[in-house]
Formats: sequence, structure tokens, C-alpha cells
Amino acid sequence: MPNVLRADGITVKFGGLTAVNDVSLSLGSGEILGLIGPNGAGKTTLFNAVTGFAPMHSGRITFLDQDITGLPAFKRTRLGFGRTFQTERPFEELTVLENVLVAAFLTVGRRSEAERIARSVLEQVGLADRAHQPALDLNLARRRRLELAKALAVKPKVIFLDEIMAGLNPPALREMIAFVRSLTAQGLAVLMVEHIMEAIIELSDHVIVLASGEKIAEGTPHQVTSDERVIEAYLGTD
Amino acid sequence: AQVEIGVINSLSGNFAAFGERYRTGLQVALDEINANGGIKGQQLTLSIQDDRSEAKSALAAAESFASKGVPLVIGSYASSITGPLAQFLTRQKVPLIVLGSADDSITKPGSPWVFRAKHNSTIVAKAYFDYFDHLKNTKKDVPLETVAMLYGNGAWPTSLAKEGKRLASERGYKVVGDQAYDQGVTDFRPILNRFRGANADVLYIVSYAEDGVAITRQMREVGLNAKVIAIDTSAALPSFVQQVGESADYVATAVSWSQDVKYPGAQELYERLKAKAGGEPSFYEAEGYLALMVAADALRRADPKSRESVREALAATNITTPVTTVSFKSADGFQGQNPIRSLILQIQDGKHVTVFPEDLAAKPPQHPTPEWSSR
Amino acid sequence: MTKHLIGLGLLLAAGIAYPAIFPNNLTIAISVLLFAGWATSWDLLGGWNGQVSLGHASFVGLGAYFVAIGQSQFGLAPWWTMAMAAAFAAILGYFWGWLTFSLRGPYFSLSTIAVAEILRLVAINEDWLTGGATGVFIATLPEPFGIDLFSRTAQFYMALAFAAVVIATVIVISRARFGFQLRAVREDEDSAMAAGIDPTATKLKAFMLSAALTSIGGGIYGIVLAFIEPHVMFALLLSVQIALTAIIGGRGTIWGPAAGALVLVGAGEMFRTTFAEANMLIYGILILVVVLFVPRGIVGELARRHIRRLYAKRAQS
Amino acid sequence: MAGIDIFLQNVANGVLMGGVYALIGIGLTLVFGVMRTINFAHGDFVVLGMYSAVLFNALLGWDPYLSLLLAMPIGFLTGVIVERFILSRVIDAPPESALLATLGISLIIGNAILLTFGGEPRSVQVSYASSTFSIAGVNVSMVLLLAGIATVIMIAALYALLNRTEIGRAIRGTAENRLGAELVGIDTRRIHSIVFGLGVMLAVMAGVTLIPLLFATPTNTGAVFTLKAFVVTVLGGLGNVGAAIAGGILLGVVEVLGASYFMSEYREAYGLIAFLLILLFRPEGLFGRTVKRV
Amino acid sequence: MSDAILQVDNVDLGYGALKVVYGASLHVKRGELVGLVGGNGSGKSTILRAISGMIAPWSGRILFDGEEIKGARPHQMARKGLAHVPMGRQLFPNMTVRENLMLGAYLPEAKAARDENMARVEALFPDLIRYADAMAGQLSGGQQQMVAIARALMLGPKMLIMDEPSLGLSPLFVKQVMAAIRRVAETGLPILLVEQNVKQVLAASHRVYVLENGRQVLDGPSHELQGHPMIRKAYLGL
Ligand SMILES: Nc1ncnc2c1ncn2[C@@H]1O[C@H](COP(=O)(O)OP(=O)(O)OP(=O)(O)O)[C@@H](O)[C@H]1O
Ligand SMILES: Nc1ncnc2c1ncn2[C@@H]1O[C@H](COP(=O)(O)OP(=O)(O)OP(=O)(O)O)[C@@H](O)[C@H]1O
Ligand SMILES: [Mg+2]
Ligand SMILES: [Mg+2]
Repeated sequence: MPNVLRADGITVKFGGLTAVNDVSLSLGSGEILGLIGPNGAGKTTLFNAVTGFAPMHSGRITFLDQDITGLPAFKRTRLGFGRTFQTERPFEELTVLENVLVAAFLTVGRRSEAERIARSVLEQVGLADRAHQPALDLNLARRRRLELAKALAVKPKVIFLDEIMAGLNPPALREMIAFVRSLTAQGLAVLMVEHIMEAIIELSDHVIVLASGEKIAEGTPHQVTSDERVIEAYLGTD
Repeated sequence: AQVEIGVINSLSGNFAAFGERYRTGLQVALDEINANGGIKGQQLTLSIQDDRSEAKSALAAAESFASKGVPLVIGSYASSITGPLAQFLTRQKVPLIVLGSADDSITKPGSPWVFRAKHNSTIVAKAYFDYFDHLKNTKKDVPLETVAMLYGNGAWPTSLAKEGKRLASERGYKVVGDQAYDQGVTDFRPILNRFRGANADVLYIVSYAEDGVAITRQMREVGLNAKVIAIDTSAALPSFVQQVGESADYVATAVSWSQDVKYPGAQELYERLKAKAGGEPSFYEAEGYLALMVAADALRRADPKSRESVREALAATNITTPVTTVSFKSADGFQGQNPIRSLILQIQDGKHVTVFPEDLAAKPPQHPTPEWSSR
Repeated sequence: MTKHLIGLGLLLAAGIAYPAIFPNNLTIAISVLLFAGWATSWDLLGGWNGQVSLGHASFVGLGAYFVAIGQSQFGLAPWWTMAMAAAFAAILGYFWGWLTFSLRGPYFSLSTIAVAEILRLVAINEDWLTGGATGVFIATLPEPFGIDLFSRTAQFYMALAFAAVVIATVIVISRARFGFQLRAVREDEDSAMAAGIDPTATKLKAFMLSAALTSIGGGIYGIVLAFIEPHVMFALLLSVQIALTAIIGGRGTIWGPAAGALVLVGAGEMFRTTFAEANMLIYGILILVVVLFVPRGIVGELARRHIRRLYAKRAQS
Repeated sequence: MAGIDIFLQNVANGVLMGGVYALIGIGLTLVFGVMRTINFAHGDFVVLGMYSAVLFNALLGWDPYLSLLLAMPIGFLTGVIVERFILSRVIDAPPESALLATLGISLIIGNAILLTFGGEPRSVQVSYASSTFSIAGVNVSMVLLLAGIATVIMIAALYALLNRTEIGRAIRGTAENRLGAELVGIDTRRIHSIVFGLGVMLAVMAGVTLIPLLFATPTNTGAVFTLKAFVVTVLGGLGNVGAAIAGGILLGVVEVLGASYFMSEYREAYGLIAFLLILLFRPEGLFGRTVKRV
Repeated sequence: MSDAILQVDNVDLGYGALKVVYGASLHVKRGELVGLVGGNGSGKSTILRAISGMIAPWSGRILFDGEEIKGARPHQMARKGLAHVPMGRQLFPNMTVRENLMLGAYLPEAKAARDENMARVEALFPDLIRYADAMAGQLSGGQQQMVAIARALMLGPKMLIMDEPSLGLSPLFVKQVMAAIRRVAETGLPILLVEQNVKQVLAASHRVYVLENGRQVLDGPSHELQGHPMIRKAYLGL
């Protein structure tokens, strides 16, 4: 599998706190990489560093054989990154369609083109009937889908999903899992953070476990879930 | 029938304090004019519009007056308002009598339609330096050679300071301090301390009304002494004495009018202004009075229906009022400007007293100003 | 968009007829149009882009001074100096934004006050630049095609054209990619970056455009006044009034700032002629009433209620 | 006077002016800290305090410091009423609403004063207005010193209130998380009323203490004070009450030294430039804390 | 139903012009742990908001401790003895954990019993003491959730309502939080618990209400509902 994204030796510090310590990862197209770990382990921070939203202390990131270390976040988006935020961040005063239009305008300049892309993405995530609702009024599940729609509308090659399944009820969860699966079918690479082990196990090709900023385990879902240290730090015993 | 003239005055906004005073003066003049038969038997009435202390409202008022057919307009206080007003009314061919604005720029170069009976910065600066010269010549043992200048950065203080600097060099004074300041929380100590080092004989201060109070208090506080202290505008207000107390004594200030000036009727005018104002009047009321008296005089000599005729009558004005004599001259680049004689008042024992020019003075000046430590 | 363009067309038609119908109320109409133009320009930055500036008087002053000094000292016609003012305002906006755009929310607003105040002090104190505190006259103006630019009618049409051009600009932008970028940055800068938008560049563009348009209105204002003083042109109060007009009308809406101009200038004029000294007090009360009862501005609140009602109906059925 | 003496004198004056500025700023920073509202009427409340001192002086012949006894409670009540009937209604609206509301209040206060007192500048003449005494060759203005002492007392009292009392803890809780505060039983509306009341009380107090030194006009003075208050609070750190004093002193010293040794006409600019520099390099202010999101 | 501490009678709720809850009725008896589950956006949080006075019912009535709450605001409900652990926890981030707990005992009655409650809280959450002097904002999500529950208990409440306490927590933390809730329930404190994690709720609670699209569709004892076909299908994904 060709490497789409590589991150080597990522370290992020906040003042005295090392939130992410020397973590590396790589991701091929059509692949799903799961990232798990206790609350505060540094998962979101690692995400932010890779996507350019948090300054790195050290480390190197290559994307499609291009060194993108130090590139601002919006330029990474233009190269092919799509991301969601852990606490959803829609453009609240805009309608659902307008939210997605913003992202769609990245690849096309014409309004009609952008609208076509936006509507098809909305169709894809199942929000088409809400196109003209203000984003502020959406409930949690729909906000998540909108978050996803915005990330998809930039036509990314790799997509970063930060806990998009949290708080979803089982049927919604099933839908979301199926949806993420369908993304890889289009060749998209996915990096996802989840606490819902069900989703991680079902979707991930590969899993990285963080604890206190350090990578403590790595492997297939089954390998990591049976790892002693992961059980102790993260899963707990029944 | 009646004759209505337009008045544009600052009744709200930053210049409302002056607007109130001008209105009192206008009212006193109006009562007098109508008691004496109005304009050729017709009642004179004023249509007063507020300009909110801003040009765009003044212009809206001017437009309505211009279209209403008033024979002339009186207005306003600040030059930032009167300037645009003069421009507009000139183009509309409506005569304008300046109410309060004293900037040279209003009548220099001026226009055939704009008239100012009150003083301007050239006249006032000259009055101050005439006064300084007078002191120098009468008390030769007190040398007056150096001047320090402190002034706000508004239009009036700046132009008065500029003219002052010109006169200083023309008459052989050395300018040893020259400081402008912006309106703020008024702490003048840094400047006053600087001046203390310069040891000037004359302090020439031009300030916004309220700043003069702070300057004087702080002058005493830092112990800044000078033989002559002149504070323009703010020291002329009755409230200055009230708020500065005995530190106000010896301060000199130039005005266009004062109650004790030796013009016939001045004292009586003072009484009437005081009655109307319900408090101590100042030269502002007198200027309001003057503007309307000039207007009435011209209207009596003209056809109030024809603005051109009103303008010609104004240009031919030659009257004496309890405030001053008025005739509009064109000289030194000015046009429509009354060469009014400015008076120098000095505060003596808490009262404004006319001390210069000699022929109009009520008392001689107290000179030199003693040091703060011995007061 | 066509809906808005038709609206603009109607406005223009009404405007063209206005001087013939109300020949004696041109000054006030000019004020309304200038404020409509300024507030709409301000809104590009303050409403659409969410960067509340309280320093836009600087650009008004800039435009007025370019025109006045250009005319009185260099004999340059206003259309040249207005173009120069617009370019210069854009450059000033660029550096100003570059300096302050790392600040967010109230901090940005406060910084604009500071920059504008510093510019005001420069304008007042640097005689060689502005003629200083005593002000500048415009004594003569060219007469293109025999039009007297000093006449209120000519000035009215200039102001009308200014307001119309600014509103048309906003109509076009509101539908275009740039308009979406502006609003995205306003709502959430991180989220905008995730959509590939450069927030700083977007804000700079908005600031430059807003500054340039405002300064053109400033140039017209200079001609209308024909006498300008730095104290007035660069006043904080004017900056506040411009922002106030847009906010009261409805931030981030196409017609809100213009509606705000109509209401505020119109009401101000009505109060001035009817209430004398108390007029500013009543004006203050009017502002409070608007804030308390239509918190999103006049047009903003209407639009919001409309959307809400539509949606509630749809959800209920 | 030797250069070094003048320098010391200037620094002393700057520090003393700083006390004045701090006093003007402290109410603003308290209100911003808790309510996240930038109060554009703050300076007008200072002016209101000045006029109350003028009034008490004219009617009863009271010294301004005596007037404080009445003016401060009245200021507090005024603040509570304004908060109750106006600000409480806009606190949940878009942030510009509060800005607009306070602008409206500012216009109303200024013009109400204008209608009542007229436009003439007012001040109170006290016997100690120009008194000084000298410490180590440096002249100290009596009024400035008194104002400085008042500032220190006020800030200490406020600090104690916020950190040592139950109500102070409730105020801080409300500032940190309004909903969270409601849920533990704090009546946050009441807290907001109290805080705004305190803010206005402090503004009024500043006005009363400063009247022997300065003067009041109905409509111009307020904006000047508001601007100073902004500068002070940003220099110290918006919302950080104790730091207002540092911000004030920094502003005072920068202005006085600038006006003494550079161009005096740019005096106001020196403070503003310091303000911009601080904003750009330490937006949380000299002593502000960074608030970490949860 | 005199032994009901909380009774919600046929309430309609909504925001602006939008109605989101239609005629909901539920009650909680003293000593009971009651679950409220339902799909995303079904109105669970809305009901909790109405109970604690953040929004007013459009119609119907809510009785707390035998007394109808009419227009009471959240702080007044707190005074009546209702503690609400909301979504997002709503801690005071720049105060220490200890200060957070102290403020929890802000009300006079609570203050009188502060030491007593503190001892109880420490017994329930022994870990709390370890980070008592840390700023609440610096804690991990799981720790913050514990502090939020502890703070609510400092009120010495008559009843506790909780909105998705396990949201976004790692599996280990979810277990810990649910265990903590069970321990609290065992002290006899009535609890109304909103949770996505239906399995956990059914295991812990006495009774459960199920809400769909703003309407109540099912209710009953937890052990009975565990086998209910609809629950099995829609919520347990079986
Ligand atoms: N902006 C910041 N400033 C200071 N510390 C931060 C900042 N952002 C995160 N941290 C700290 O970095 C550490 C890692 O946080 P991060 O949000 O990456 O954790 P996470 O693994 O995503 O946790 P969760 O599963 O709860 O989302 C935490 O201790 C957090 O407090
Ligand atoms: N502040 C609000 N303004 C307008 N509508 C709202 C608001 N809060 C919630 N809603 C709407 O009310 C409905 C019910 O929302 P609520 O938050 O009560 O659902 P929930 O059952 O708690 O869902 P979740 O499981 O996602 O937390 C949703 O459709 C939501 O969009
Ligand atoms: Mg995270
Ligand atoms: Mg919910």
C-alpha cells in the first residue's frame, strides 16, 4: 500500500507539559488508522499537530512525498486534508448548505459548481432535507454529520475524524460506522480517534494506543485490545 | 407681519455650554429690538435650530433656512461648523453673521456673504502683545523678554499660538517654551515642569475652557512663576474664578466685551444679560447680543425680501452698540471682518477688571504677578 | 441575488427622482446616503467578517483630506484624489490589519480605537501633512461637463452612486466565494482553516476593501463640507456612529446598514428639529430601545424571524 | 533644578497619575471580568460621580471625600438598576448588543447631565487643591496622593472581597462559568447586578475623588475617561482587578515621561502605543492569566 | 404518588417557535435510579433543562418534592435540593478542584453540612484528594466528570439529575463513572440519568423511560425492558 501520510517523531509541548512525546505514524490510501487512549492522552493534540492546528515542538510530516512540516493548516487542507473537530464547530449563523458551500468553494470558484458539490455531499451524509436550517439549531447527531460533510466537501485525500461517534445512539452509530467504511472504498485514508471500541474494532486496519503522550501499543485491533498495558490504562477489566 | 431670521446654534453636544450663553444674548437683543419697534414696525422672530455641535446637522439647518427664504442666518460656535456653513451659505447667496467662531479662516479670505462683528485670532493675539508691550513700557524695571506658550491642539488655540509666535518674534520676545497638548485627563505637570526650567517672563496659554482651571491649579502646585500670566478663553469665564479661587488673581485674558468697559450702555447690558441668564454673564452672551443687533440694524436699512440688499446693508454697517462699534472692512486679507478692539481683563481680587487698552480700562493692571510662594 | 439587485434598482430609481421631489432636503439625504455607504463598507469587515472596527473615521478623514488637500494645494480633481485615497486607505488597512489581526473579539475592537486615535493625533499635529488643527478649505472644484460639484444636487448624486456601488459590491460578494470565506472566518477561524481558508488573508482583504470604500465616501463628505478639520474628521464619535449604524440596522445583512442609516440619521434629524436640547438624550433612548427589542438589528431580526418561522413550520408538519 | 531631580519628579508624577488612572480603570475591569461586557458608559459614570460631588458641594458645602459617603451607595444602586433593567436583557444577546446598550447609556447620562447642569465645566474648589509637600526633594500633590491612597484601599478591599468572602467566590464562579454557578445555587442575575453596581460605584468613587483635581463636562469628559480606562485595563489585563494598578502606573509613567522628554502634543499617543504593544505581545495584559478552555 | 420526589406531568417543551417534546410524563420515586434514554435529539436534555428551570414548559406541570415548580430558575431549584450535572460539566476551570467543591456548597444549608458532605464525597471518590489542588480546567475529561458529580453532591441534594456523564470518556473511565453513580444511588439518593449507553443504564437502573422524537414510547422496570424486542433492536444493536 503506498504511503499517503507519514508523521515522524511528533512532540508537542504546552508550557511544561509534554502532551505528545515522539509519536510516529503512517497511513496508506484506503486505510483506516484508529487512535485510542485515555482522556487527556494527547490524541486530539496529535491530530492538531498533524493537521497544522497546534505548533509542534519537533517532528516531521510528509504527505504524498511532500514535506509539509510547518505548513499552515489551511494550506494542508488545500493539499488534501479534511478534518472534524472533537467539539463540533459549525459556522453557527450559516445554514447547513452554506456551511458545506464554504468548504466546497475550496476546489471550485463558481457558485453553481460549489452548490452541486455541497448538495451531493449533504445527500451522502443524509442532511439534504436540512439544507436550509441554521446550523445552530441542529441536534448532536446532525451536527456530527455536518462536521463530516464539511470535511468531505474539500475533497480530501486523507480525513481526520475526532470522536465523531461519541454520544450517538446505537442505530446512529451503526449508520456512522457503515458510512466511514464507505469512505475508504473511495480510496480515502482515514485517521480516527474514538472511545467507542466497537467502532474501532470493526473499522480499523491498524490501531495506535496513546497514554500520557506516549505510544504504548500498536497493532491490529485484536492485538492491542489484548495488550496488558492497554487493558490497564484504557479498557479496564470487567 | 413679521421678519424671521435663522439661527444655527449648538444647543446639544460638545459645545452646548457656549450655545446656552449665545442663546441668552440673542434673546436679550431680540427683546430690545422688538420693544423698540422691531424691523420697520414688523416683529423680529428667531427660528433657532440646534446643530448638535456638528457640521452635517448645521448644514441641514442651513439648507432649510436657505429654502425658507430667511433674509439672513446667524451661526455658529465652532469653526468646524461655521466653516462649512460659510461655504454653503456663500454659494446659496445667503448672508451669514458669525455667531461665535473666532478663527481667522472664516473671514480670511472670507466671502462677500460672511460677516463677523466679533474678534478673530489675529486681533486677539495682537491685543495680548500690545498689552505685554504696554506693561513693559510702563514698568521698565520689570524686564519682559521671554515668552512660554502652551496651547491645546484645537483650531482656535493653534491659530492663536501661531499668531502669537509671529508677533513675539516681530516685537522682540524670545520664545523659550512652545508646547501643544491634546485633550485628555488633564495633567499638565510635565509641561509646567519643563517651563519652570525655562524661566519665562510671560506665560501665554490658550486652552479649552475647562483645561485652564487645571493648568492654573497645577501651575501653583509645581510653583511655576511668571511676571505675566495670560490664559485665553478659559480665564474669561465667570466659572474660572469660582473654581480656581484666589489662584486666579493676576491672570489676564482677552475678551471682546466686559461689563466695566467704557462703552455707553455696557453696564446696563450687563444687568439685562445677567437677569436673562440667571447667573454671571460673560462675553459670549454679549457676542450673541451683538450678532443680532448687527442683523437688525442691517435689516432696518434693507429690503428683508432681498438677500442681496441685506448683504449690501450689512457691508455698509456702521453702528455703535454697548458691546463695540461695528463696521466691516476688507484689509490684510480679511473680508467682512469688524476690526473690533479686544479688551484685556485681569482678575483682581476675584473679579474680572478691564485693564487695557488704557482708554477703555476701568483700573490699571496689577503688575508684576507675585511669586506663588509669597501669595 | 436578483431579488437584491431589483431592490437596488428601485432604490436607484427613487434616488434619481428624489432631488426633483424634495429639492430642499438634500443635505439630510446626503447624510443618509453617506452613512449608508460607510456602514455598508464597515459591515464588510464588521458584519460579514466579524471584526468590529471602531476606527473607521480614519478612512473617512483620509478620503476627505486627500480630496481637500489635493484640490487646494495641487489642483488635483476629486476623482483622481478619491482613487488615490482608496488605494492609500487599502494600503493603510493592510498594515493596520497586519498589526492587529492576531487579536480577537473585544481586543481587536479596542486596538482599532487605539490606532485611530494615534492617527487622529498625527493628523492634528502634523501641519505639513494636513494643514494642522485649523483645517483646510476647498475653495474651487473642477466642473466636469459643466456640473457644479458644489451644488447639493450634484453631491446628492455622488453620494447616491457611492451608496449604490457599495451595496452592489456587497450583493455580489454575498453570493460569491469571498462572501462565504468572510462569514466562515467570522464564525470560527479554526473551522475556516479546516475548509482551506486563510483567515488572516481573508481579514486583510476585507479590511482593505472596507477601508478603500469608506475613504471614497470620505472624499465625497469632504466636498460636501468644503471645510474640514482633523478633530472632526478623525473623531472617535464618527467611528462609533458608523459602527452603530450598521449594528442597529443588522450586521452581516445586505440592507441592514442602509436601513440603519435611514433610521438613525432620519430619527436624529427628526429629534434635532423637534426636541432641541433633549435630542441627543432621546437618540440615546432610541438606541436602547433598538438594543432591547431588536437585538440583531432591524433587518437582522426580520430575517431571523423569517427563517425561524419557516423552519418551525417545516419541522412541525 | 538638576536633570535627575526633574526626572525623579516626573517619575513621581507619573506614578501618582497612574494611581488616578487605575482608579478610573478598576470598575471597568471588574465588570469586564465577570460579565464579559465592555462598558462604554464607564467614563460617563465617572463623570456622574463628579457631578454628584459638585452637587453635594453646592447644596451642602461638603468636601468631596465626605460626599463619598452618599455618592458611593447611590452609585451602587444606580448600577444595580441599570443592570436590572437594561444589561440583564442583553447579556445573552450577541456581544455587540451590550456594546450598543452601554453606548446608549453613555449618551443618556451625558445629555441628562447637560440638561440638568448645563454645559459649563464644573469642579469643586477645595483648600488643598494645589497643596503639595515634598519628600526627598520631590514635590507630591496632595490631591493626587489622596486619590492614590483611595485607589490602593479600594483595590485591596476589592481583592479581599473577591478572594476572601463567600460573595466574592460566587462572583468568581459566575465569571468563570455562569451556568455552572447557577447550578450550585448562585443567583447569577443578582451577582451580575452586584458586580455592575460595584463597577458603577467604583466609577463614581473615582469621579468624586478626582473632582478637586480635574473638572467635569457633561458630554466630552466621559469618552476621555472611558478611553483611559480601556488602556489601563488592557495594560494590566482585562478582568484582572489587582493588575489595574500596575496598568495605571505604567500608563501614567509612560505618558508623563513621553510628554516631558518628547513631544508633549503626542502625550495621549504614548499610552496608546504602549497599549498596542502590550495587546500584540501580551494580549492577556501584563498580569493577565491565560484562560484554558475546558 | 406521594413517594415521588419528581413528577413530570404531560409537558410540552420547545425552543423559540419549535416544539421538541410532546406530552412527556415521568416520575422518580425516593431511592430510585431512573434512566431516560432515546435517540439523538429526542429531547432528553430538553426535559432535564426544564426540570432544573433553564427553560419553562409550554404546557403541563413539573412537581419537585410535592411542589409545583413555576418559573423557578436553576439556582432556585438548587436551593430546593435538585442537583443537575449537565452536559459539558460546567466546572469553574480556573479554580482548584477544592474551590469547585467549596462553591458546590455555596448555599447556606449546604455550607452548614459542608464537612459532612465533603467526607461523603471523599469516600465515594477516593481519587479526588489526589488532585484537589489542581485547576479543574487541567484535568482530563474523566476526572472532570467525577468533579462535576462530586460538586453536585456537595449541595447535599434531595435528588440528582445527570446528562450523559459518560460522553466522550474512555472505556475505563466510563466504567469508573458508572460505578460511582451506582455507589451514589446506593446511598439512597434518587437519580434521573440520561445516557446513550443503554446497556449500562439498564444494568444500573430500577426503571427506564424511552423517548423517541420528543414522544415517550416505552417505559418500565429495567429488567423487563432488557428483553423488550424494540430495545434490543434499536438500542442494544442486537
Ligand atoms: N491549548 C492547550 N494548552 C495547554 N494544555 C493543553 C492544551 N490542549 C491540550 N492540553 C493538554 O494536553 C493534554 C492532551 O490533551 P488532548 O486534548 O490531546 O487529549 P485527548 O487524548 O484528545 O483526550 P480526550 O479523549 O479527552 O479528548 C491534556 O493534558 C490537556 O490538558
Ligand atoms: N438551544 C436550542 N435551540 C433550538 N433548538 C434546540 C436547542 N437545544 C436543542 N434543540 C433542539 O431540540 C431537540 C431536542 O434536543 P435535546 O438536546 O433535548 O435532545 P437529546 O435527546 O438530549 O439529544 P442528544 O442525545 O443528542 O443529547 C433537537 O432537535 C435540537 O435540535
Ligand atoms: Mg480529544
Ligand atoms: Mg442531550
